[in-house]
Amino acid sequence: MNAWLVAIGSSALVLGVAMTIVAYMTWLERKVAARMQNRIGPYEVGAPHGWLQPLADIAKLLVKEDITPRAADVLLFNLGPVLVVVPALVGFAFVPVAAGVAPVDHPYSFLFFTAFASLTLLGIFAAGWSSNNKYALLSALRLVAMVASYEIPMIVALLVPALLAGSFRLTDLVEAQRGLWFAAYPLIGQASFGIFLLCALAEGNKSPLDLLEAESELVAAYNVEYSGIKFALFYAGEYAHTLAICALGATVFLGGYLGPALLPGVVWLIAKTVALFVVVLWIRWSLMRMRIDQALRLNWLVLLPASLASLLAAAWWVARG
Amino acid sequence: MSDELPILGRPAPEAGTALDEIAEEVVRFPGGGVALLRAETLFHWAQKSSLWPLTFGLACCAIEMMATFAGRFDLDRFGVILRPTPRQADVMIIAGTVTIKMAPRIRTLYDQMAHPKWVISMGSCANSGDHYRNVYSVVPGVDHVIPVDIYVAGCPPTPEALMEGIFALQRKIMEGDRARA
Amino acid sequence: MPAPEVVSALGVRFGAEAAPLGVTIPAASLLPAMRALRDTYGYRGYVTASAIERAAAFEVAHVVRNLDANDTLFVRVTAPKDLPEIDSLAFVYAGAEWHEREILDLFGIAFRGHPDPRRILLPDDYTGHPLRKDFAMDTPWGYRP
Amino acid sequence: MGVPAVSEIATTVVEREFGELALNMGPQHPSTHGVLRLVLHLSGETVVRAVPSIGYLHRGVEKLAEHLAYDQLPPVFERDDYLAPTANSHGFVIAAEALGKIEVPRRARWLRAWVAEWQRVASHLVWLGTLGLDLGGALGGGTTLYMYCFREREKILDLMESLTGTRFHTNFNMIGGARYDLDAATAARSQALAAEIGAALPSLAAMSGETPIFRERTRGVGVIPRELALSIGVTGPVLRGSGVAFDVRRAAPYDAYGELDFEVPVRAACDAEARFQVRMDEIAQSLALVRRIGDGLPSGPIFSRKPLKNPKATKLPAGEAYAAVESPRGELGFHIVSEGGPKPYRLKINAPSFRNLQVVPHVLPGGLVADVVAILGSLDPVMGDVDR
Repeated sequence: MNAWLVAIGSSALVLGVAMTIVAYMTWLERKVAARMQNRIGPYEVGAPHGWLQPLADIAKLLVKEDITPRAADVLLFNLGPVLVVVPALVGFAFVPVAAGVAPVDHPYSFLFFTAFASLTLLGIFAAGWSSNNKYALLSALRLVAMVASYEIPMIVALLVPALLAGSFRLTDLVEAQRGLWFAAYPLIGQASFGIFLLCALAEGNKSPLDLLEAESELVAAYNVEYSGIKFALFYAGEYAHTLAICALGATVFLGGYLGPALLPGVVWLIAKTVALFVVVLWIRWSLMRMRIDQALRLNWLVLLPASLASLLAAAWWVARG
Repeated sequence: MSDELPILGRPAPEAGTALDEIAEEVVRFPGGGVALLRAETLFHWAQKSSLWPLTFGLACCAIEMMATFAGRFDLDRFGVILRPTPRQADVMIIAGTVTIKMAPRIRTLYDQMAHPKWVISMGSCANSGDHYRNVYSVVPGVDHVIPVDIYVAGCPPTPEALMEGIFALQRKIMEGDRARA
Repeated sequence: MPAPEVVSALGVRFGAEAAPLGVTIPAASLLPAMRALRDTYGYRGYVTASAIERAAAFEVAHVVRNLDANDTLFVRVTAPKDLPEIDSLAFVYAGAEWHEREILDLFGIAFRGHPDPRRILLPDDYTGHPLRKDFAMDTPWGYRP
Repeated sequence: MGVPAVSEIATTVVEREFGELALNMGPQHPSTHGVLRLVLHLSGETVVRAVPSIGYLHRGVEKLAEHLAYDQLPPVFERDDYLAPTANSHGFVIAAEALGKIEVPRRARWLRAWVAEWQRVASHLVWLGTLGLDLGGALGGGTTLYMYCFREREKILDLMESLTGTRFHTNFNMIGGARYDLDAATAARSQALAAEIGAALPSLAAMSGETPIFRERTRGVGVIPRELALSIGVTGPVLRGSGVAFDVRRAAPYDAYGELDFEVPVRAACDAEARFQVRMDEIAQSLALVRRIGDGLPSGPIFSRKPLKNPKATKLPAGEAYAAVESPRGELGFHIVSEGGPKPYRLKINAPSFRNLQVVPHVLPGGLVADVVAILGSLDPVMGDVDR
């Protein structure tokens, strides 16, 4: 009986912490973007620095009218946002927060994480197709072409740390980094970390590769027809998805909860995740967008061979002992 | 202009927000009225502090609107971010001259916006057609097409005037006469 | 502005007389004259077309330019008010297409052989030609969308 | 997005025949520079046919002009091309002066050139900002470029506001001279501002032109060959980007441009990047010009006629006149036909954006949807100028 209580308790805790972090990531993004653009960003809402802004956005979206277009495929249309948010949040369950302690500790937790991370794309495709809008349709097709093909170099790049640690259990992966972070390995670590970061940009559709929701071309792409709480779910889902991938990156490359003892492990994990998230924001707010054929060419001709090469190098390194 | 022309701008059908359906049940519980009042104020505050306008520039006022969203006047401080689709927008800022070829598009976009929604008519072209009001192809004032909440005077209104218009809209939302249309 | 030798050459070949800022060409020989201007006399740049409603007839002035000699020429053609129709230059100068559609839209002067003779500035189902002198200024805008 | 007009129903029919997707980049679209509607026939991502439809901002200015007196018209024309308002009134004013043979004092001619060049810089900064928004998107790097461009432009608008009281519709030009005189303090501020923006230019260029992604998006995109450019009659930076060195300030020098020396930037590559480089060079040229005008400003009166009591007092003799000005988008000409009354009998505005936009159906097919946005950004159409 108490196993159930522990499960519900820990999942409620993880969900609560994740959602508040996700809400304040929207605030952080607007603040970082404002700083980069030499302006102030959210300020009046919640006096000192707009710290009540996420609460205002969510509360407003709660009471907005909820529109389902007549010609939309109602089931898929309403399922879309759920299919985006749930896999993104499930990802947080596998991230180890202390030595050997993770909300869900499974021998293959690493594979579960990447599997769920790619499920969100299914939700976005369902939303894009079902809202019966040409812009959404175009963005759904772009999604399949672009983001699905960026999955492969990302997973190959993630295999390098798994190979070095010799296990798929995230907790073992972090333990193996106790001596040296995987990102700090000479050539292999930097290469795979760089490839992973680029694919994270494509997956969370951030600026150089945000062809999915290219405002200037496809108006707001897959969430064109969504309003009110469904759009709030998409908005949160997108941030949760990016944050989950940053958490994965922090755990696998930057030694999740490892850090000098003066701070507990969890704080180190959150600090590294937010730091990685700010790097992604920094890239997002300074670069222009690539065209779809250039993005695909970059992926198939550059990223994939590079990630395979780093995997081979890692294998040779492990074989050499 | 002869008056017998039927007014285009019939107000949108009265569709309450999600708040209405809940309101009837909540009031029955003891203390529900007070809770509802507090909830209503909270949601009005939320609507006020996260006004998402629809990117909708027509003429010179659009350039002043862009200058207002740029770094110096920075409407992001008040939680105002631009949304490209009518579904996610709360307020429609009509910035420029409304012509008869554009009027049906404005009407459709207004109908596509989710409730509660407001309209700021920016610039004298949108308020009354300004010096183009006698021209064959100009609708003298956007209130012939859609119901307007706030009129901002000026040709083009300075960014400070537009910000004053947005503050006036925020005061109107906070006054509590439940969000119009 | 117009180069005198071109005006006289056109006068000889196509019976053009001098006119303010350019030449007036009889409607029948408009197309050959414009092709000649473009190919032999080097007026390859198209500038604009502006229509004027005179007391007797409509007058359309095509403006072309010789960029090397930096010379702008107004080529005028007249059309009777009851049957306003002129040859279209859309296949001589690609730039003439939209200008002619605008003159059709605002003046009601038709252009023979125009590839896409639709209204360009006013809504497609608008009746009346606003820039004519008989179009009253206070015509109500009562066009219902 | 809009109510299907007659032409729109036609496109949906076409859509089924060829199996393309007719995408309606409607009048309300983040990157169509105002109210231009573009019906794109796509097969996959490549554009097969593009049908632009304009007129959503047609305010009948030419009909209005026939009912207003000559001195009431400059403010009305300033609302046409609202990125460089004084260029419109400047064009109309020199056409009226040519028709009425009105002499303009030398200082007024230099002041007109001073305002024209400042507004060219402001207009090109808006172009660069919106080009950033097109290529970078509202939630991406493009917005950063847009913010920095508008920060520089705000300084120019402050200078104009301190001199004339309004930010950009300044009503600076009148028939016979200029309305405001440049006092010493504003002249000094203008010189300092020219240096300041000149210093900020390299960072703007670094943020846009030199980034590989931007170069990748604009090189070889939207190629307008020289012959097509001449035949369609494109003008301004679009024409100079296709290798034709035609600039009204050089071809038909008006006002002070006969006495000022400046280069006309030309590129022969004919693509979107060439037009980008032409406009960036033009900003530098205009800043140098403003400094030169500030230094050599002659003294003297700024208005050659009696102070205006009644706008109907100005009567121009019967006749026709055509005069053009080099606005940031190209040759902006006014053809005035007058029959001796206080009002023009007919007035034709030769708008540069109308001519530049005519290239769109010829240049878009073959590119991707992302190229449509880059090409429209490189043409820099202003819809008030197109629809008049």
